[in-house]
Amino acid sequence: MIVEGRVQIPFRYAAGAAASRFGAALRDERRILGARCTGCDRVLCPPGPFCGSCGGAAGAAVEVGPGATLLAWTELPDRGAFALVRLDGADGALAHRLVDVPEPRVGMRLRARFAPERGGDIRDIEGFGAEGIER
Amino acid sequence: MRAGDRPAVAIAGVGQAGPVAADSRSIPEMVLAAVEEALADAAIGFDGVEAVVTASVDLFDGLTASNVAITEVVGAVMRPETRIAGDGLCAAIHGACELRAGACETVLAVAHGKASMAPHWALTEWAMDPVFLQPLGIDFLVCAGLQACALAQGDGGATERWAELAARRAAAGDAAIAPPRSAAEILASPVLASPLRRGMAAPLGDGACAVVLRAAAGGPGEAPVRIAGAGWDLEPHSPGERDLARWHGLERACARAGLDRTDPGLELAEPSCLFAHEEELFRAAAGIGEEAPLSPGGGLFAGTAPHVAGLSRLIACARAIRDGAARRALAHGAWGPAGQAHAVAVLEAW
Amino acid sequence: MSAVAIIGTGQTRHASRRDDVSQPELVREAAEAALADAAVGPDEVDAVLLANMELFEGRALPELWAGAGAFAAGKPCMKVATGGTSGTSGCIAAFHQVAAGLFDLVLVVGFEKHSEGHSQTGMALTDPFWDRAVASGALGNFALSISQYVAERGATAEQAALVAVKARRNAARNPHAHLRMGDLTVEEVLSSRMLADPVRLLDMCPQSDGACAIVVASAAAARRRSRRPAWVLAAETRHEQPYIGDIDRRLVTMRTLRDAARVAYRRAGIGDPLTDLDVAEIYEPVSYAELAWYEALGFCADGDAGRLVEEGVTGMEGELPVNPSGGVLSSNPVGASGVIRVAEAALQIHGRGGERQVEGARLALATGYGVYAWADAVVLGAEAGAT
Amino acid sequence: MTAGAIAAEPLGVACPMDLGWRYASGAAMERFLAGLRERRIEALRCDGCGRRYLPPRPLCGDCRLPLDRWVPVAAAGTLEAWSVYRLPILDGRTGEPRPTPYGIGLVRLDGADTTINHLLAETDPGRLRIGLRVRAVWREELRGALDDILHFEVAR
Repeated sequence: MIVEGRVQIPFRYAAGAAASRFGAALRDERRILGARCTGCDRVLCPPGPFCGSCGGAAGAAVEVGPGATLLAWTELPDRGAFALVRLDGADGALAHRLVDVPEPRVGMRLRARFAPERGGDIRDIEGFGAEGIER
Repeated sequence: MRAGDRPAVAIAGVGQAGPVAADSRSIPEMVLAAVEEALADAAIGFDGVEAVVTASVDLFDGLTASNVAITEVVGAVMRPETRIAGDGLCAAIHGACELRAGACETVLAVAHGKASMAPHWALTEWAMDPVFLQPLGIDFLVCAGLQACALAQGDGGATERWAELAARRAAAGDAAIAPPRSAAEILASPVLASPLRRGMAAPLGDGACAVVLRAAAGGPGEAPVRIAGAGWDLEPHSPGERDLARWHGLERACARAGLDRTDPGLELAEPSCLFAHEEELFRAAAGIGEEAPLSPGGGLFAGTAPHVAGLSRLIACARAIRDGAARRALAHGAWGPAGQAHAVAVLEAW
Repeated sequence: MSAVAIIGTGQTRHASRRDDVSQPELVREAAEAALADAAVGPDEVDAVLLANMELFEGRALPELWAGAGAFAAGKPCMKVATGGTSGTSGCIAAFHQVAAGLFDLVLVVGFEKHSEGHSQTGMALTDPFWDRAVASGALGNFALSISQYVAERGATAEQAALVAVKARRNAARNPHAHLRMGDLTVEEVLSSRMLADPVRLLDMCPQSDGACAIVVASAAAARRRSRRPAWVLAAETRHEQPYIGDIDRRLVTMRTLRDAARVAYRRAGIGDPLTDLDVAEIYEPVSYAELAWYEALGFCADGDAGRLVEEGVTGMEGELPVNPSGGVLSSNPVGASGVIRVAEAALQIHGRGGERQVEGARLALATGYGVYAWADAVVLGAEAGAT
Repeated sequence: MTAGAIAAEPLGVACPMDLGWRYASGAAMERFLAGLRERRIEALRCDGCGRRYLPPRPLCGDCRLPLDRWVPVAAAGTLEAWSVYRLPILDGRTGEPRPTPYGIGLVRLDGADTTINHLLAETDPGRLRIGLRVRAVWREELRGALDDILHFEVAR
């Protein structure tokens, strides 16, 4: 016998210092703030919480993007496309959504698309679209 | 973990339930079947078990402290039990640590998982960074697609090769969960996460594994298989902070297990590859050429269950050594997005 | 088990909300503090063990995300989750991995951010066929067992309130503690809001955000790096039947804790725990449980626990100070709570307890409690024993 | 932790969970639940220690022997532990707080040796004590679930 059990719980996760700064800049200024690693000076975007190379913490804010280069992408039925992009000025890569790019090519130039309604987190970027095409 | 002055760890018994697409049994019933088989194989009863290490993950079981559901069927009432939330191979490796530490003489290592309970990939979203990744809907499947894309760059024949590999593996297995398909059928199967097609992923179902480990001072008379080395590793979480085209974590885990990258004595490898492309990452990281038999029984493509995979690979290696098919074998477990975490155990005939 | 020792401890400031940090950042705070205390660099750590009850925050495999906070990237890392015993069991897992000869230095970090989820709801995600429809979490389960304990052993609300007052007053001397109430009185406890008869608000532990870390070292590394290692003399775990209704008068009998303690005492050469132990850090999620644990741990005869707290035997100036840290009653980040018990016991051996130091502590007990009646007992000493 | 030049208010990310799992009851629990639909309660008796177990399960944890001997159990028994629960907590099954206060108890049903954790109709602590006789109050439309018993009431 199979019984279905449903669970509904509203979770909310603290973003932490660097990610809060990142969220506030997106929300208020449509700017993308990476962070300089306190250990090795790499520019992290997403900003943290810790550097993948040296484990250092996200430090001073560094503006990156909104231009970016496509490193990898994947498309899922009914779920859209996702991309790994390197924002201009960043050393790490950001995983996000790929929007309105009919023929993605690794190495192509992309640009962040900001959401019209912004709440202060990563979703304030709707995704990355082809460079030069503003909605 | 390498051989030293501490007790050797023998694999005294193994048992398995499933994998099947959907086991109508409850989790404890399924686990008990695997445990009873392992105890019988080791020719001991529950009284012969001194300590238990289990592997399971609450969210995947839909149950808080989900090892509470199996306490009595693993014989852990009034005994020490530790639950590692991760791949089942970790339960065996940690059990081996307890034996080498001299904490006890016999350990039962158990893992279970039921993919039939919930859409598996949707659950994995809750294992992703909830600040930067989960809100975008990025789960383990998305990460596998990104990794496959990174691997396929400048490699025109990649998808055909993966389809052939998946077809070969699936044909070697007993097709408990999904029917085997030809490479052409796999290439024509629906997209899972491009460039991966559905047939390039191992079929997920329900199953449990149990292994009896024993501190063995003597030698081959006590048990025919011993754990000669073990290692594990965690890579950075964010796929953007990793080289997706290499399993560096597995390289480090193998080194810790005392495995030379071109180990000539390795006669079998049983990797936990949920996707066809991962087998290429595995070979490169573990330094395994085409000559060493790899997943002769189909590996995970014969069907697998969440968090059970690594322990099932250890059982496959142990059985091959007992059957005389290999004298030295590598069992592998993996968890996390795009192979973020790895564990390996080197098994040897005694 | 070959000798292992704790050479450093560190913890966060525990609070009802730590909105200022993410889970990995919370973990980092404790990890950095423990490594600094042990004078160990992050690169010198061989392996990491995490302890956390992930579903309370809706997470799965949280080491994947939060592990980097414990400097785990590029290192071996496992995660232990066994309810309230997660922290003590995580420490014990590290003892075993070091004693196995695999590693010289292992960092253990327990953490929980209750504020990000609904822990009482999470705790009530019990068996869907049996008690999910009726379960009322840790508070409900304790209230039920307390009714049996009170009826059988005659413990009073005043005695329980004395435990609550002792904990919060001790916590006032612990800069990390969540509830620091140096002036709390028995009357205030007895007039606080009833949550589940007979458990009042101030009888119960808080839900905290926090993390705690220890550095576990092999004998050689401990001797090289620490002037005063806290040696692990014994570490025992016992699990129980799966449902609360299976366990006959849970708090009265508590056979898991009794057995784990009995074996741990034997291994550590302890005859009479009340006189032999210098300090104890026990996992008491509710005031009444501390009384029950005194009896299970052999600090007194069954039925005599109330007297210990009335006479101050377990107070800071008593024969056996229990929970100088303020205990779980003062700080309860679940996955960290067991690590805190072990860390606070080690801190006493290290002689670094500050205002909460028990003078000359050389033998310390730490316990864990989880799910319905799972128990861990760890004995630490200033001298390496022959275990 | 080094903060950047711009200090921002601490932000958070909301991730509402709405997940469903399909739980397999297993054979013993299925028989037990089917019994409830006919107001029949059965326990499993261990051949080793004689303990009669509710809920049904595959194995006696103490004796480590398989359980397959069913014994009848009454829908009435003795209150072995009680409380009145007053803290409104979120019910994960509905996402809504559970109404308070409500009585909770461990009930040893006649014919069983373990106790059932269930709800009590009585919410006055002055009227509750260990040893009271209680009986199950059944739901009108039985569904084959433990909450076919709505709660236990004090037998007067």
